[in-house]
Amino acid sequence: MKTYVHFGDRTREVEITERLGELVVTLDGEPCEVSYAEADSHGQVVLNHMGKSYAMSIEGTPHAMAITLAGHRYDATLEDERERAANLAARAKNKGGGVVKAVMPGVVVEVLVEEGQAVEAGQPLLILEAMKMQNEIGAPGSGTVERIHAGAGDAVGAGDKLLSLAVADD
Amino acid sequence: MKTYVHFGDRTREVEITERLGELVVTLDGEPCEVSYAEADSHGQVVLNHMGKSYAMSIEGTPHAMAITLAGHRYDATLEDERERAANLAARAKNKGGGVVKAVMPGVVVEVLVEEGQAVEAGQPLLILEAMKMQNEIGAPGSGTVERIHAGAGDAVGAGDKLLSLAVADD
Amino acid sequence: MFRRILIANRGEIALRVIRTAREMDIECVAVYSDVDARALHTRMAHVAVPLGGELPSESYLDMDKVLAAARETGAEAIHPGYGFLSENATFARRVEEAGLAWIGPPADAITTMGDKIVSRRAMTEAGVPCVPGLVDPVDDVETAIREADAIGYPIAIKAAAGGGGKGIRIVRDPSTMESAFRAASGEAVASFGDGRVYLERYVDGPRHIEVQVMFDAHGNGVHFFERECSIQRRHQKLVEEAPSCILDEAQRAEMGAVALQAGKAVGYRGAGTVEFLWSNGSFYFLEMNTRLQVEHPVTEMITGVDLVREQIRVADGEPLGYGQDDLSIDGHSIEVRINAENPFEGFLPSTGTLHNLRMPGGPWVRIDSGMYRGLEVGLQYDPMLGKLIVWGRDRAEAIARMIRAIQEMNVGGVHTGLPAALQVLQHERFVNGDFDTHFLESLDIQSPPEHEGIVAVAAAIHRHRLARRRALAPSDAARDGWLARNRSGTARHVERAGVAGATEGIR
Amino acid sequence: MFRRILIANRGEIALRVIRTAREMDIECVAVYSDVDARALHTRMAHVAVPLGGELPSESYLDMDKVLAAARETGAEAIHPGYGFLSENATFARRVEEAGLAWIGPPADAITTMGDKIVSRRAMTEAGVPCVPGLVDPVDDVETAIREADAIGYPIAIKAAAGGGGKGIRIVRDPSTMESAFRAASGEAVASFGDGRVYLERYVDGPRHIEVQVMFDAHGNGVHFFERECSIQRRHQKLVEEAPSCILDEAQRAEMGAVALQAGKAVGYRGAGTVEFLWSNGSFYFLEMNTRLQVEHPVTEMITGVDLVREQIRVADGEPLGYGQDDLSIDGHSIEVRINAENPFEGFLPSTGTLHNLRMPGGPWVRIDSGMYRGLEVGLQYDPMLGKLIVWGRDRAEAIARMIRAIQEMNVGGVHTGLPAALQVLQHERFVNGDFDTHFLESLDIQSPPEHEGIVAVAAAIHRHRLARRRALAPSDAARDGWLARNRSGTARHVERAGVAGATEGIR
Repeated sequence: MKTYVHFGDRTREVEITERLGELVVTLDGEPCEVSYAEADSHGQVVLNHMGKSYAMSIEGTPHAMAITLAGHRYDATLEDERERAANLAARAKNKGGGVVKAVMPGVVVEVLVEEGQAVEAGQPLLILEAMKMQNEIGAPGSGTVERIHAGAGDAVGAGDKLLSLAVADD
Repeated sequence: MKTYVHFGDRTREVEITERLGELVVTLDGEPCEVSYAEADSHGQVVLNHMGKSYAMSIEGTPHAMAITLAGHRYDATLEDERERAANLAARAKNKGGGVVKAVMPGVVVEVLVEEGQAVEAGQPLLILEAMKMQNEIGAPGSGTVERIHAGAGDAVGAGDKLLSLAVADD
Repeated sequence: MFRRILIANRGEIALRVIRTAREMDIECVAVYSDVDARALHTRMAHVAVPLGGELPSESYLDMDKVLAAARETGAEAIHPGYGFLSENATFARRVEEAGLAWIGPPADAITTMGDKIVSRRAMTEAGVPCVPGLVDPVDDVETAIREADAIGYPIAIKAAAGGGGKGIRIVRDPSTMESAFRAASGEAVASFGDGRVYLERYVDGPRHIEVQVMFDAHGNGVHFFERECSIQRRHQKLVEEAPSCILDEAQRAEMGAVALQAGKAVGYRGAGTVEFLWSNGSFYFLEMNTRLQVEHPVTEMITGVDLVREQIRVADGEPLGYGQDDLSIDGHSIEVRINAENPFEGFLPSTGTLHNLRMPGGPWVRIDSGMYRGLEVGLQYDPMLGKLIVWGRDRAEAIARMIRAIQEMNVGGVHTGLPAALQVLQHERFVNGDFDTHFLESLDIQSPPEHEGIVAVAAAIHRHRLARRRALAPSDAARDGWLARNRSGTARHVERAGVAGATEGIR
Repeated sequence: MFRRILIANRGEIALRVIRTAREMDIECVAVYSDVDARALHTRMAHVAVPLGGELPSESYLDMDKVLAAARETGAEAIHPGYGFLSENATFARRVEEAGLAWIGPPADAITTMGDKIVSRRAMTEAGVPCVPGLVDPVDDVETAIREADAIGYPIAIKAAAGGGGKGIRIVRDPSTMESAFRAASGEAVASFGDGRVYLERYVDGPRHIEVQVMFDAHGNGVHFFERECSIQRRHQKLVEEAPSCILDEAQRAEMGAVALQAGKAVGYRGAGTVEFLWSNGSFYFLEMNTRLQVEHPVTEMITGVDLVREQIRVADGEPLGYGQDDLSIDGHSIEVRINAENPFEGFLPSTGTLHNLRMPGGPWVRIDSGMYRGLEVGLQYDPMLGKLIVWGRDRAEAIARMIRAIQEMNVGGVHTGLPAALQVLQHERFVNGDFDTHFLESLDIQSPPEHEGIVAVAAAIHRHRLARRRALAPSDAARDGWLARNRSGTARHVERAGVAGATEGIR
């Protein structure tokens, strides 16, 4: 089965097939000899490759994992072929658009855009105060502000809708 | 409900009743004002009494617990009234007698007693070699050796019967 | 000596104080908010008093509640830790009015050092070098040009109403002074509706170097040498070390003497830190922190002195009992802060529930931490969860040891700044001691791409296993969901919240 | 310097070596038995090679397997740790014959020091003081009485065939020599069917004091002062410290010089420990341990020297690069061993699965440990799971700190000797430095009864809660059962397995 592992905008393709209980792995099409052992049931794993062992901590879900290797941390998103197709379709439907949500509880200090306004990817949309700090929420992609769900002074919880973007066709 | 907490041969009586969700506790008949909080679901508890807090680690079963308090360890066995009655009856039936079992896997080096022989509490019954060390298994109480289940050279696992004692009436 | 003290703080610093107090056979009273009912400081104290509330203002910042707790429990002294009420002169006064000992400096010293302008005046009078410049705004270009010559170039033109770096103009050549002045006050009007600006010498490539001082109640004072804290980002230090590799013996002694001067000038008592900006061989007074610093352990490691013990002793009226000549530097120490933040996304705060904690150990590794499995890292409090400290015979050994320690460590459930610290420690410029307060911000934090392949394989196989296990045991699915929740996201700080280069108020 | 070394050991000492090697930028090859597939040393190494097997003889003691692993992985040197193959001269030879560097002393030195009689002869020739006495048995009473006068009273009459203290007779007065001799040889016949006995000066109230030495391959040698290891039980040390509070500067220097003499006499190279029996102001050579000791950290803490690093350096042929005068003692250090044993039942081995691990932290606390949640503590290997080490400016500070650290610690799943260590550290005689090798055995280990009441209440309430929870969630019942299994019991050691007072072969 093929799995696409994304690190930001970089993607690696890993194919795993099981032969006689043995894992046969290819990385980006190339055969990759590895042995994999779980040190516990909490994501402490040891991977052996080319005569070296790599102890890693893996946490997360089948779709988003954080892997720590020798103090370095890798945040990866994973898709299998079916999911990939679905996600591509979804992305095609509203590229970069959709709903912008609060990632932490806080208070909306200021809304920097208006409904109908065109915005660039990364352009500040509004300012959320949390942890005694002002946090700027940027646009996930370029498009048009469809609706604004929260106004200045509103207290919002994590996951609350802030505003919706419609994507400019390009 | 009354609980008998045994530390070796010392016993404390704790009575717990719940009034309006509050725990009302007496220790050896005396009222004992305490508040009890669990720091996690793994037996880390904090008990407040007379304006002091005691953080303890508790592990074990409802019948046998190990409590660690500021580096000191207390091994306690617990009974409620029903269990106590039952246990007393059982003890009366064969005081100190019963079956002596191996507490760790090893090899029987030597049996120091014979069937029918009278033994004192603590008297060496046989020698079990484990961890490259010879361990002496003593009699839990005074009585007579009823049967010997393991002979010199036998490999035994934890929990295996070593020998049975019948208790001398006294 | 006190029989019982109250610690008006939480987290690793509360533990830090409790540990020394226990060693001195002093009972500890912890106070805690509802959020901290299970926190380690609550469990390790002899007495723990709930303050209620979730926000600091409802708990650790509520003077009445804290003082009441001290009264109820018969505490004889209060240790404020850092942050919260530690630099609150009113609280210091109220503690002493309540007949308790205040394990900190006199209220007046706190007041004086707490005000930028007042402290600058006091220090200048005391002969402590400050960044050359004017306290009062200049009205017109002519004055500006005249003053600039007196101050000396490069000149920084700052908006009086400003702060946070907005509207700062750097002028390196007198010929551009006039245009720059007009532009700056123009921008000041635009930004703050107040065109007034003032002039200051611009400090190039500054390093943040601070001196630890300690005074008893009998007029004796010593310094415990310096700490280098230039590896910082937006007023947040990440890596600290002692001693600083940029100072020679002569300047070390000079800086120490100046720090003692600063303390004496305000009648200081207890532990304090005098912060300096160092640039091209000269140093300027920045501010004095009238409390224990987060980074005090690196000083302890190179001097062998328990600073909290000294704080408690002098608060109890004991004389220091030793002089400057009894103190010396042994080896080198480095501290890395473990902050719940995402270094790959501009160090945005990260929240979650801690699990899979693996702490490093072995020779000369020290851990001051409030972390425990199940700790919920929220946004109510400072994101600093703990500190990793190492000692080595020399700087190279300390760096190698810290890298090794970070590689052993794992903190599951949140992002931490550790990968950034690792990148700093492995960076040639850090190793060569060639850095300033801008260094960390200049780095693009990323994990070595050469390992992405092997990591991808591990992740894919792990996913494969998870799928298997979920098929077998649904309970695991729940667990994964739980983990997922804990890796909830982060937000982007507003640039205006900080000033690149400015180091005021750093903790 | 080596690019890659193999560590032929497991547990905390394997980690200890890996940590220093990582800091030296040397890759580590770990070897492991089936039991240790998940062990920390297996995970922390750069390469891990399975040896298979469960018993030491099938894994860590199998020279062929270890050497093969080194060959396959291209290791350039082998560090044996302690125990297992560390004092095996044959292995040392085979390692060098295989063209690898042996991070240990020359095989001949191991052989010489490994034999009681040979080493005693060598040391006597080298002018190293040994316990006065005879190596050969005495046949008759007359000779015995004559020899006894020459040796000096008190005299210990020991069975030649004996050992383990059986059939020892102490004679303090010549007049009783004759009767004692007959009784002793009589008992010897009875116990061993061999009546031969020999005479030795009986050492009263002995203290176990050892000196750490280090020699390079160029004839340079230094000692790192002494360790006091008198707190022991049946050849198992529990608490160790450095320096010893019984030695004055003069005797410290003398003992160090004698230790260097001992090493030179056998052409030593690398790290070694010369053990002495100290009694009433004089000291006698006991034996030399030709490897790193478990308790080496206390020496590291007071000297600032990483002994493993020095081992690796000299094994690579580097000169020490410093002399005796460059070394000095700074402060005081104490180590407590964390053994899986039940101090309330005669220190019987305890088995189980570790959980609820809470490690102490804070200033000057060091943890060298192979423990991790889920570790199954069986009977295959040494019961030592790890070590707790503290440093203090003086002995009192170190004691207070160790007590504090033990109080912070929790090891769930097995019994440990920590409560016994706590009782020792809080004992007036230990605090006053008034103890000998019999001290620990003289203690009745028990937890303070005054807390039994509050503990009983906690236990009862916990039971109450468990019952509640079980009613709600059956899964917990399973967990409790699991915990119960892990608290499986212990057995009583045979007295004959050890000698009270004798300290041979202690690790």
